[in-house]
Amino acid sequence: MEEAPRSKKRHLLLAFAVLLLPLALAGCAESTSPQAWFGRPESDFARILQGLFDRIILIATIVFVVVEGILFIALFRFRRRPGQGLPSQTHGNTQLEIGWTIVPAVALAFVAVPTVRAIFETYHPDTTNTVKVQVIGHQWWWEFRYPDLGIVTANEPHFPVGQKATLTIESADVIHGFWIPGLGGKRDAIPTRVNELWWTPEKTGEYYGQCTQLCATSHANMRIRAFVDDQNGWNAWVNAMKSANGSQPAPDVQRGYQLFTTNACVGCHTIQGTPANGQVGPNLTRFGARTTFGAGLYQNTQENVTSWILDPQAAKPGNKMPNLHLSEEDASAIAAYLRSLK
Amino acid sequence: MATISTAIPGAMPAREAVHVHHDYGWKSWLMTVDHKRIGIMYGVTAFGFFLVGGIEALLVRTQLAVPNNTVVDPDTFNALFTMHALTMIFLALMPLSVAFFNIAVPLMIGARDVAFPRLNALSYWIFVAGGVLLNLGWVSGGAPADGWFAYANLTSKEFSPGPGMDFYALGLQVLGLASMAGALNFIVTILNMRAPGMTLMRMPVFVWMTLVTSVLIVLAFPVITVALVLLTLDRVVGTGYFVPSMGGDPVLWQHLFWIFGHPEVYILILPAMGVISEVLPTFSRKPLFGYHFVVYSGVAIAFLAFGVWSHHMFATGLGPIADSGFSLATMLIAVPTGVKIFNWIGTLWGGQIRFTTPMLFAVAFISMFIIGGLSGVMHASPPADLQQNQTYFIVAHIHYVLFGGTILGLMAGIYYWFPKVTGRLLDEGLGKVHFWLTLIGFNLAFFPMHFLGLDGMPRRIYTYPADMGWNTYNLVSTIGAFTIAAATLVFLYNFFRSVRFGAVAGDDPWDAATLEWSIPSPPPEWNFDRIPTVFSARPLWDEKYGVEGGHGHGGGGGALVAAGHRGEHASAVGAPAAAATAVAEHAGEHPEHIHLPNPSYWPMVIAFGVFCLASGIIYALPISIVGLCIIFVGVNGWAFEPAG
Amino acid sequence: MAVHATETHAVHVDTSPDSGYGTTLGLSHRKLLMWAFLGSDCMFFGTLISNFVVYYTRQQGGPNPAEILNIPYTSVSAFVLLMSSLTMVLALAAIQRGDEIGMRIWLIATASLGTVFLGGQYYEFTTFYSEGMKLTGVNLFSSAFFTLTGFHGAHVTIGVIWLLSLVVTSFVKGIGREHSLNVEIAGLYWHFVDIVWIIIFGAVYLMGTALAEAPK
Amino acid sequence: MIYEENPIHQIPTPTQMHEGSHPSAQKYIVIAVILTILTAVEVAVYYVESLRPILIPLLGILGLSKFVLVVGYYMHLKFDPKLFTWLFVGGLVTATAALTGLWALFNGWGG
Ligand code: HEA
Ligand code: HEA
Ligand code: HEC
Ligand code: CUA
Ligand SMILES: [Cu+2]
Repeated sequence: MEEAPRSKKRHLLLAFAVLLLPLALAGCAESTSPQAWFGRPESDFARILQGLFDRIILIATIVFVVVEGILFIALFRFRRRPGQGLPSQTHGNTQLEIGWTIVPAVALAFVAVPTVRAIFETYHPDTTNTVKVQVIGHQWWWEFRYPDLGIVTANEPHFPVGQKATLTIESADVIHGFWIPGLGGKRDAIPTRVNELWWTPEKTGEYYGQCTQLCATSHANMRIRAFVDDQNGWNAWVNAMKSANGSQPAPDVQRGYQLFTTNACVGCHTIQGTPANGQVGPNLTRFGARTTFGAGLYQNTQENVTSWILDPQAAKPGNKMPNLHLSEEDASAIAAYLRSLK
Repeated sequence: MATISTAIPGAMPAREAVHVHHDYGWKSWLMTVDHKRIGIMYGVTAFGFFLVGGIEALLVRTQLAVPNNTVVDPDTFNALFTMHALTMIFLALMPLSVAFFNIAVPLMIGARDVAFPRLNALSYWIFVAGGVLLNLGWVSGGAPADGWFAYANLTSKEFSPGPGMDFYALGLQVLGLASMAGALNFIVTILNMRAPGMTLMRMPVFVWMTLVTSVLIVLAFPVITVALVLLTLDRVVGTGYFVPSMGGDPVLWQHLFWIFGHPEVYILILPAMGVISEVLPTFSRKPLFGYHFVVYSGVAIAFLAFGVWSHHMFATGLGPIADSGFSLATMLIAVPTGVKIFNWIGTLWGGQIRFTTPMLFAVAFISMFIIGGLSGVMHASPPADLQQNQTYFIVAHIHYVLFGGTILGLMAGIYYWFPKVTGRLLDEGLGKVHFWLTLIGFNLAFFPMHFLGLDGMPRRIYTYPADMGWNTYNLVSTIGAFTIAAATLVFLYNFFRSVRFGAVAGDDPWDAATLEWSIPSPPPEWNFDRIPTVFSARPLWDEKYGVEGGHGHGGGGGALVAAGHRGEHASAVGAPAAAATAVAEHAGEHPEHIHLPNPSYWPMVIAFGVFCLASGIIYALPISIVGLCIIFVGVNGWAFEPAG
Repeated sequence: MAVHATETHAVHVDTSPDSGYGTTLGLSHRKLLMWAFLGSDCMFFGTLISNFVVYYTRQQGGPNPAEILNIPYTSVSAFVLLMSSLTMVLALAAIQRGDEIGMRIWLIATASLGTVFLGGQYYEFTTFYSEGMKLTGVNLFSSAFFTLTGFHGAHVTIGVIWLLSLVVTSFVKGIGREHSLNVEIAGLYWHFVDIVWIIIFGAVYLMGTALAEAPK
Repeated sequence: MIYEENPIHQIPTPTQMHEGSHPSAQKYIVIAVILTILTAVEVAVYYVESLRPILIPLLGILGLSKFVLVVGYYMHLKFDPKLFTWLFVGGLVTATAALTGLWALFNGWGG
């Protein structure tokens, strides 16, 4: 068991490297993830959270370096050397105990005070003159309603830049977690409860989000693509959504329209202006204007939509949309129609 | 039990077992009420479950190694991580801790057994029954797949129609029974069976942490039991406690679960902290620094544990006052935890540190647990947690505290007490390979998870697209997981080899300070020929080195320890000559006069009854009735058999 | 152990295992175990009571406490259980005097009162069922009520069996002063079940109906 | 049991405790009378309309008194070593504190 001091030194150095390597990685890790939140707050809300996190991580890093530093100094300095007698049998030191009780407590106060301030800042938003969005989680997709504007859509919400949005978050079945990291923290969508969230987006663009509470089979496939539009873009989107009318299909997708309205689709899906007013599935009004479908799972292409309609289960496990056993031709026609709804 | 009965006879010849005249056949294991053998059974079974939980983890990591992977389907994936967590927590780490309670506590306090030896056997067998029940879903209709905290209302019959959640609810109730029985037993044992002179403040810290953990178990488990009863009623009978359409509130489940769940995580860490508090002083050749403060901070952690549960629910939206209160209480826990860390470092400071394998694990515990603790403090700030909650940042925290903390700590314990239990030392060379592979694999597996969290990867997702920027970290993490697996194989090899061929340990291979090292390795069935009288917190040390080593607290006086067999085998690891030659012959009374409890098979019978009772609720009520009858017969047999 | 106060002041060392002789604290293992268990059972019933308190006003149709609970009736059964605590402690006092016969009488009295209480609960449950209050399918007040009082009833049942087994033991081989701890432990359990009912009677019956009646 | 040869009685440890003596049968009956009266008072105040506003605290105090009497006298906590009281009250206080917190959260105290 007793080894030459040489090899112990090597062990210690190795241990050090193991510890420091990941840290070094942390320093130079430039995130390439579209869903990252760290270092990428794009709203006032997200900025509050990031600011708080920055402060904590600063304190945590100091604590980490100091405490691990002392630990390793102790390990190095007091490793056993040959020919030593018994070390002095110290039992403790009350001053030290008081010191290392108080110092961490004080350090924590620097976290606690801004934390409490931020808690009250982030709860219960003032909703006057805000864009109101009702978020409803379903197994396994998101419904977005804009009650003041009379708009209903799914999976791809839009927000105007520089304007405060207040969101209420509910669930239609089980608990889901609503999270768009770039715009703000998450809140759970809980049956029997209505949660709140708010943000004022600061930058236009596309934001990834995802369900964060386990909601069974396709929990991993319950994603969100949010869009922050400039003022013109937002106005255009709102107007188009309001005036959308799916009952005047272009001639080349007429057949798809017929098929859609005569099949079971209408029992579950709504398309504004058409007889389709089902509430079970996502609202398909202006489906063609969405970049993705299946809750962020697939690019909105003709092939993808066709194969979705042909076999939803294969496209998304567990999916509540039944396979209606349409022919390839019919499915393709419907897909063409849906994609024409811009 | 085949592995046990083959492993231990191999261990026995390590010392000329003069007094050992009882059999080690497989039947004797089924009927044993000896705390040491029950401890071995707990340890072996728990380690088996650790391998099961680890294989589940490896499957999880294999699925996540690359984007869009299809090794397992989504529902299997959900079952895998659910069972991984349940197995690790309830079937591996808790019982592994209990194994140490069993093996070490009576020896450390100078007792001949626990207060209720048959109850102890009952705990073990009920634990086995619960473990089997929980895992039965794999072969019988589907394992639990709603996550280890199983948030309602996903667990309702409507959304989880299979039997998985029934196995969850009933399995955990049965396991809770085992934990409760064990914890009550250890509370009584520790309070009431200490050797003369061993005041509370002379108890080894490990014994203290056992006491605190047991109190936590006794207070936390009834809460989850009630929650599980309500869930069972919802699912089996048709009440609506957690069913929104019937007026139920799913958030009540969250509260009940975490009122239990947070104390539970301290139930998992405090025993490991106790182990560390024994190992560090031994290999620093110094007393534990600030003994009183280490003890009090353990008590403080336990006390605070009941006031922080809602820090798991910051995204639930409880309101600003609630969030603030729970946040502050949570941060407060960092203070007593810090006190422990600093006192451990204080113990190292000025010592003569011997880097044996147990010591390496102990030191790694401190180092890694700090990382996990600090990420805990990051979650403790609710607004900041709104970004971290339910991401891999949390998964990183979980594993830095549970693996970097508990597993490393318990590993230190295994290397430390293995010689006491088997009479042989684990191989140091292989031990070091095990250690470094584990440490490297562990950091590879779990450090990248912090970055995954910052990059927005939610936990519990069975797949992810390729363009999320998560690919490298996930691959590294998977490699790390397999490195841990390799390390574990090294350990297994070392274990089976050393049981038979390891260096003979002698009574006190580490030159330690506490009572268990004053008796032979392995100890005779009655532990102490004569119950020692204790005058300080380091009785054996003081006996070996005189009082100048032991002054300070606990009242002076040389530590009088009844002489055991000592000195026949020179220490294999360089313990000082004092220990090896101190007392040549012992003055104990003849072992025949020591009264030992009789073996009993009733504990096993009752446990089987409990198993039938619980599984009948899932399968068919008549089975439950049979179970009740078996329990009744068992209790009767128990009550009227002479306890010895 | 507990030598009766009026009996003797002579120093005598009781070395029976029950006396706690030879233990660290001079207390019996079993008594310590029972008290630790009762501390734990506080959490158990506390959680069940919380479940009731959180849910009983969440009406979704069905009866509410004020409409269905019968205070005079339950007052009587609460009284019965209270008196069983008296008989229980008298049984203990008897055996501690060495009065085996007295103990049997009081134990049987206790078990009988417990059985009366259980009978009362059975009658109460059937009445409630006939009035449309059921464990399932009615409302959460009903479910929580039956769960809470049902678990209490189960505790009482176990208590009655325990007491009767003591009576049987007494007849078969006698308990005697040296084993009075057996009675004391059962008594602790029994009294605990009684105090749980004190809480349930106050919180569920009296407060529960009063609050449910209060103007909405 | 296992400790027959243990010389503990020669070396009393600082934590050594002794059970006090228990009260007499008369005392038990007096307690029973008080308990009965308290129960009667509970039911009585319940039916007095004018006490409704303070009914809850009133019932709380009455119930608590009964609780303390049973625990203190019938269960002998008043006379037995304090450790028993600690074990029991520890559970009781934890239950009360944690579950009161839970109740508060369900009644809008979360803010
Ligand atoms: C062994 C188990 C263990 C331990 C010991 C801890 C310890 C801590 N945990 Fe952890 N925790 C878990 C196991 C554990 N946890 C698990 C399993 C989960 C996830 C459950 C799930 O969702 O599945 C979880 C989740 C979890 C959450 C919920 C996060 C979320 O889901 O959003 C939070 C939030 O506050 C938290 C906080 C803490 C804190 C503050 C500590 C503290 O006790 C840590 C204290 C330690 C230190 C701080 C380091 C040492 C101290 C110093 C060196 C002193 C100086 C320090 C400072 C000044 C800061 N934990
Ligand atoms: C209690 C302790 C504990 C321990 C020790 C571990 C250990 C490990 N955990 Fe675990 N984990 C949890 C507790 C624990 N975990 C909890 C509570 C969760 C949350 C679950 C939830 O969300 O509900 C979780 C979740 C969790 C996840 C997230 C799943 C998800 O959210 O989708 C992942 C992913 O990588 C993971 C990985 C691992 C790995 C790789 C290990 C490794 O360290 C495992 C190492 C062990 C081995 C590798 C075994 C070695 C086996 C052999 C060598 C085979 C030998 C074979 C024979 C002899 C036949 N864990
Ligand atoms: C039983 C109800 C039901 C029927 C019938 C049904 N759907 Fe669906 N549909 C759903 C649900 C539920 C989803 C959401 C699935 C998910 O993402 O988890 C969905 C999703 C979709 C989507 C993707 C929407 C998006 O933006 O994510 C399309 C396109 C679609 N359905 C088309 C159709 C067509 C075409 C038909 C008829 C041939 C049809 N559906 C019939 C329930 C139904
Ligand atoms: Cu919805 Cu996960
Ligand atoms: Cu916690």
